[in-house]
Amino acid sequence: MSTATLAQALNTALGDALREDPDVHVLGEDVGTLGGVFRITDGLAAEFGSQRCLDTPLAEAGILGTAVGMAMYGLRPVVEMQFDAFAYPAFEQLVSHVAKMRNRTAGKLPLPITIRVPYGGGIGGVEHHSDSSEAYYAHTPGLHVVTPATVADGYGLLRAAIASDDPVVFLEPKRLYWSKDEFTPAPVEPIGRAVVRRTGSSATLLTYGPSLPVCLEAAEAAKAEGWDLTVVDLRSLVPFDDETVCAAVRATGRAVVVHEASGFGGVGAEIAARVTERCFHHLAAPVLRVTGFDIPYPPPMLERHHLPGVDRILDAVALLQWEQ
Amino acid sequence: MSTATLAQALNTALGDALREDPDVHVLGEDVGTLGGVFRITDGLAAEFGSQRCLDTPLAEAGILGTAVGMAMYGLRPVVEMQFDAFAYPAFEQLVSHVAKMRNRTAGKLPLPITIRVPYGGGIGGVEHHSDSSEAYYAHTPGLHVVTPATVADGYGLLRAAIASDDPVVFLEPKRLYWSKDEFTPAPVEPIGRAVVRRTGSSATLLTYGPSLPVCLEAAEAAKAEGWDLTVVDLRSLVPFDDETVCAAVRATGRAVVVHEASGFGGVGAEIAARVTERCFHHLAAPVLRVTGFDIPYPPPMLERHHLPGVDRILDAVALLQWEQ
Amino acid sequence: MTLLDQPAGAPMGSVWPPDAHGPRRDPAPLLPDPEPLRVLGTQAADKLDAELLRELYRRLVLGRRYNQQATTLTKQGRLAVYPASTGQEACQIAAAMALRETDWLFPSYRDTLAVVSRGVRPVEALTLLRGNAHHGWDPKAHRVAPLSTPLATQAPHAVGLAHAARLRGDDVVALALVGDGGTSEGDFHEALNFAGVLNAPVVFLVQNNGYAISVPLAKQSAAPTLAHKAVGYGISGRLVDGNDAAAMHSVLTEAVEHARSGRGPVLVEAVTYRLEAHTNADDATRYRTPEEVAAWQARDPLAMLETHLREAGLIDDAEVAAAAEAAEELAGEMRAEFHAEPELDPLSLFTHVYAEPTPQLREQAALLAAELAAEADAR
Amino acid sequence: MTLLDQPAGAPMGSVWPPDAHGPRRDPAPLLPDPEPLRVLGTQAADKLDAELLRELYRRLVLGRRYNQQATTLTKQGRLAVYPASTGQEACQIAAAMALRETDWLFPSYRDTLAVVSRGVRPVEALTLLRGNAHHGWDPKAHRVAPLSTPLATQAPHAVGLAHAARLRGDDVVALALVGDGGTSEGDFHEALNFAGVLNAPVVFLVQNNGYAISVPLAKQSAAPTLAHKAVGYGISGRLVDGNDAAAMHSVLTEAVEHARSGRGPVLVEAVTYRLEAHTNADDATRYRTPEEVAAWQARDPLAMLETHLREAGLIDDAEVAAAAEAAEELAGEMRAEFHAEPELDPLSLFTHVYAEPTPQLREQAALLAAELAAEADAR
Ligand SMILES: Cc1ncc(C[n+]2csc(CCOP(=O)(O)OP(=O)(O)O)c2C)c(N)n1
Ligand SMILES: Cc1ncc(C[n+]2csc(CCOP(=O)(O)OP(=O)(O)O)c2C)c(N)n1
Ligand SMILES: [Mg+2]
Ligand SMILES: [Mg+2]
Repeated sequence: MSTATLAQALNTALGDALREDPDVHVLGEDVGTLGGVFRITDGLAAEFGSQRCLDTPLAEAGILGTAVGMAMYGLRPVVEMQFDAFAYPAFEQLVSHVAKMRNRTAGKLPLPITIRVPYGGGIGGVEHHSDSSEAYYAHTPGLHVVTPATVADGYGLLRAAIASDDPVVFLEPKRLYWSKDEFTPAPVEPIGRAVVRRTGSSATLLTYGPSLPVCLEAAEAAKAEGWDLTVVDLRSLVPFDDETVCAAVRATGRAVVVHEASGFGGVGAEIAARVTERCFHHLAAPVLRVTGFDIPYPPPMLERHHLPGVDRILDAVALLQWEQ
Repeated sequence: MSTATLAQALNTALGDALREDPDVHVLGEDVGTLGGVFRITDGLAAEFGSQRCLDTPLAEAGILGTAVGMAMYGLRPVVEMQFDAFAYPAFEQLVSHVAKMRNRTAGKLPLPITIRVPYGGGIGGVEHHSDSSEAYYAHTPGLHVVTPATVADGYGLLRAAIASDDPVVFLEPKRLYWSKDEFTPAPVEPIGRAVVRRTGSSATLLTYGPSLPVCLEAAEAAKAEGWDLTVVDLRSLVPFDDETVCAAVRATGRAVVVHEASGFGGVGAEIAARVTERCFHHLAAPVLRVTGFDIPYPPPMLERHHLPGVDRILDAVALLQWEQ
Repeated sequence: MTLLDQPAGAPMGSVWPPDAHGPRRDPAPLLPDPEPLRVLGTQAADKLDAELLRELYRRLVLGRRYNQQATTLTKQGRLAVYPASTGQEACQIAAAMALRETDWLFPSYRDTLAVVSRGVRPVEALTLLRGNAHHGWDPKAHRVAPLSTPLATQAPHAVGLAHAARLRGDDVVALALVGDGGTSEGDFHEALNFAGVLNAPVVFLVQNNGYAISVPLAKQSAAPTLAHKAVGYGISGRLVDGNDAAAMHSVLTEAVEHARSGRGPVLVEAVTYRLEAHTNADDATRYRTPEEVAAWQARDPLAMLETHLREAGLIDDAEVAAAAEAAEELAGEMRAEFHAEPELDPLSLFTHVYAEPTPQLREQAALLAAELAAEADAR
Repeated sequence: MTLLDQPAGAPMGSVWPPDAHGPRRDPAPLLPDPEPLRVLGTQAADKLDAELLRELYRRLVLGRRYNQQATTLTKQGRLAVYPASTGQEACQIAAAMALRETDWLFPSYRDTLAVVSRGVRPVEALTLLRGNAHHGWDPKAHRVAPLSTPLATQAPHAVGLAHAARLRGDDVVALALVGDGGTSEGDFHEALNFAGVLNAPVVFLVQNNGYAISVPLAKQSAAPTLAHKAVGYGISGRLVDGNDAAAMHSVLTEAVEHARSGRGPVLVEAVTYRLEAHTNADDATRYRTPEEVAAWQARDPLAMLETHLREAGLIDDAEVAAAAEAAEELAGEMRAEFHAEPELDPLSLFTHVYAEPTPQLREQAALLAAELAAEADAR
């Protein structure tokens, strides 16, 4: 048991995966000599060589397309996209090939590719460096979409993603890279389970990735208002853990979904819709959403107004029709 | 008043726009000499010249990026993407520039670009020729997203899209291209209003584009079961007409959302979520969704099992808790 | 005289510190010849192995018949759509013959003849176009990637596979087939650049058939030739007459061996022509003249080879008849296989989306299963 | 001897029917010289206008000071991040000077000096990097597009704008600035191809500074030079010493006039070097040696020009002092402007998403307005 940052846990996970499986290859822009702009691949090229941790030319479709070919030959590529918005050039390769190859070939050509995408805001990045793009991926059948919110999950989920025989879009909350916590490399469990981070009786917050700490903070603050909140960390958007989520919502009868991405057509809409479909008669109020606005991500000096904060979450909780 | 197919109405709209405004330029793959693979631009190059209706090289990012530059100089480009899945190479240009340019420049550089995308299935197309990609666009702030379901709207909405000073993703339901109806070029009204195609008292079907005829057929069939259904044609996904939609849902207290796209994270989730947020206490049952499955679009001989059909819609209506 | 026109003055010391600014490769050997390589009807033809020419002929005859039969199947509704390679058979066959058993082929939708020539059964090669499934054959067993519909997207796959094989120490060359239109896509550029940087054992064959559906090459590229794109990636560019089966076979075989030997990737432009419409759904009269088609009919790869073989006395009527007979056999097999209705299992739609269906997919499969059961009862 | 090595045999009739297979442009004039054009220290320098050289010098001094001051502002937290063009000032200044008032510039994030040299105030040119807004100046008033962060995505914009201007009959050239790394992106390829096909009046300046963040050119491209990419698009490729202000100015000015005259697009590769880290957030010692940096310090564009001017007796101490003074003035203005806190209006986030806010955005703006009001009361 030692303490590590999320960045270090991810780095450890990559190192362990490279060590245990010679088929694992890391590739991307600046992942080699530099160790990545966020240093997630720091030291890997030195330990495993510049081929196992490859500095590629600057072309995201080329990177992912090359990874597809490597996976077709039996390797397990781990691709780094440098920032969320810079994964968009690879969108066709992702949607038309990575997501569909197994299905198209009736299982003959699985593509065990992990696509690491630092995502979300809160780091004062200039435009195109703070997008929350999870909804694009979650709506694309054939992809698994996961996002860690804790140091331990950073390690566990990344190992699980790399071990998966399916393509996994692995969304790394940038602003949590430097968050510290106790951590020991845990045994890898399969992708797909949410976890209840806090159990309360008043209402349930459903969230993931960068918004988890905010929700936990909101739950603390809610005590003062007399609300005891449950907080569920989804961890995996696809597959979705209806079981855990619905149990947590039924237990309180009220729910708020929280994420950074713009609300319209966001993953929160899916969560609200499916929870309502499944828990309708347990609900005392509609499932509400606290999300980023339906605007392009703001410039650094204004981003705090866009990001779901404790107050905005509590305002939503207050609207859950307590009068009844 | 004469009869026309949706394809002809779209063709007429493009011709009228080119005639009325010298700044309107059509560009895309095969739009010139050939008149487009669906013949939507048939005859335009002959009438307006090969520059006003330009056959471009085969590169979607290049097409859209070139259109951005043309719009920056004051033209009104109308881009044709040959098929839904072949718009993906332009995703970065669309999300990072087309959707954001006006906002980024505080209104100094608006981009009045119309992006025509034939979308959806039901035409026996091979893979990558039947995607329903509306959710990707609807979740991208800065884009308007509209889709006609009738011959008249084909003309009216396309004229409105071209007249709009904002970028509009104009989704054309392929399988309705050959559907015929009476039609006279109508005066152009702004984008953003849904329309009630049929008023009933039992439950409300919320749909758009290729699924409208299916819903109207389902409404007819529902009579036999004793259900009188309202059918709302959204027409515009962004902006969304909460007013019309919520009024229609409140009036019946029950609603089913229908679309071809995969359900998970689809536009139907947003509709179900926002309708529930706004109409919760008017709802006798959760808003249900009838959508394509969460699978890659099937091969031609199996697509009928994927597409929402009358029976599947009626099965959903039957689940709207009539017992109460 | 302007500075641009005049040669650079004697530089005081190079501005090329080796470290950062990288290789100063000599462009000369990377540039293609001005004219496409032609062998038939030249002295070079005499050097060719007669049995090889006869083999090319037999395959061309088969290939032509394959294209005819597939087109007929579309008319009978047995194929949803067929993009014929009629007129491009020399390219298709050379692509298959240039590869070893262990090499990989990355075809596009138009390249099913190359796939068949590589040993895949027509009914499997044409599955995508038949419409019962997305794909037919076992890619790993045949070392043939699925037909790629999104243009040029298969090119980076070929680079990645070739790179991976070399990392494993395996002797594998990947051959990617792209059309002239496909060269305009960003993926083509990125693939060639990766290939050059990784020095991957990959060959890109561009079948320049003059059109991307209706768009002629003149509207597609202003390059001297498409093979001239190679130098921009530090790889070798080769230009060949795509209707000259002997030239195609020589150039492509050498390109593959060039890549195999570690001397780097090769971009081959084959100048050819699509004699049929883009697909059976296309109306080619909208964008090209009968005269143009006739000019290319006169350069039919099959006719050109047969003429050469007959003039050189390398083939007799018996062999011609035998080739035709083999072709009829192939056509017969195709008719038989396509007449049988394909087996369809709607529930298979959920089987291979993931290694394990998600809980959501299991729910959806159950829904469809119930519907199918109800349908069955209704009957 | 193999078929690939040997010249093509005498062809019986060309395989190039003109109609479909398009232009057979001569590649020779499109190919760059093997060595980057160098003027300073060559005979060609004597031909240069002394006043032009002094103007270049004054702007270089300003540019260098601008880079220093911007870097200082990052240390004081007045700029969120700054990608310095220190060492590339000759490229930046030439880019601005080569254009006429009516031409358009399409810069990347590293090109704010070019933007400032075009007449935009530093505080506006640096708005994106200051963080108070996404963009500062009026693009149409200055005919300078916003800084493009997604690499090479501005290249097709330049093509489209140049094409549109020509359609309108206006005399406008568009100059797109791209980095060596940016040339690997698909958008770069697609833009150059469109430019060649449309024969658009556009110039692409690639500032090859040897690195894409940490990735050296050798890992980025295997091309003989990046200028060799031009021939693949049928456009002219030019290679120039990016640290030689006189050469840069000559080559770029001629490239722009080449495009303006309708002779087609030009791709210019300027061989230069980024003397600072990628940005203030980058640690360049992780990927390059002090020796390498020192070697390029010795080729500092400012020092090279000043040496030439002094040796040629074209400048005296007074002029040097005057230039330094002007630079200090600029730096002072920058300090003053950046010390003032920028005005921020949170509700402006909703104003320009669309021409008219959607009903949804009006709801959301109201929510934020209520929060801000509550905040205000709380204070
Ligand atoms: C990314 C993408 N854009 C558009 C299309 C639609 N499309 C299919 S074939 C074709 C023309 C291709 O021409 P070419 O590359 O020359 O190949 P050919 O058909 O001549 O063999 C087009 C535009 C596609 N399949 N993929
Ligand atoms: C599409 C895209 N991918 C990745 C990035 C992240 N990124 C920013 S700068 C940079 C390196 C660019 O190198 P180069 O083009 O040589 O320009 P330079 O920084 O050297 O001026 C990278 C990878 C980006 N901005 N856009
Ligand atoms: Mg072609
Ligand atoms: Mg660089």
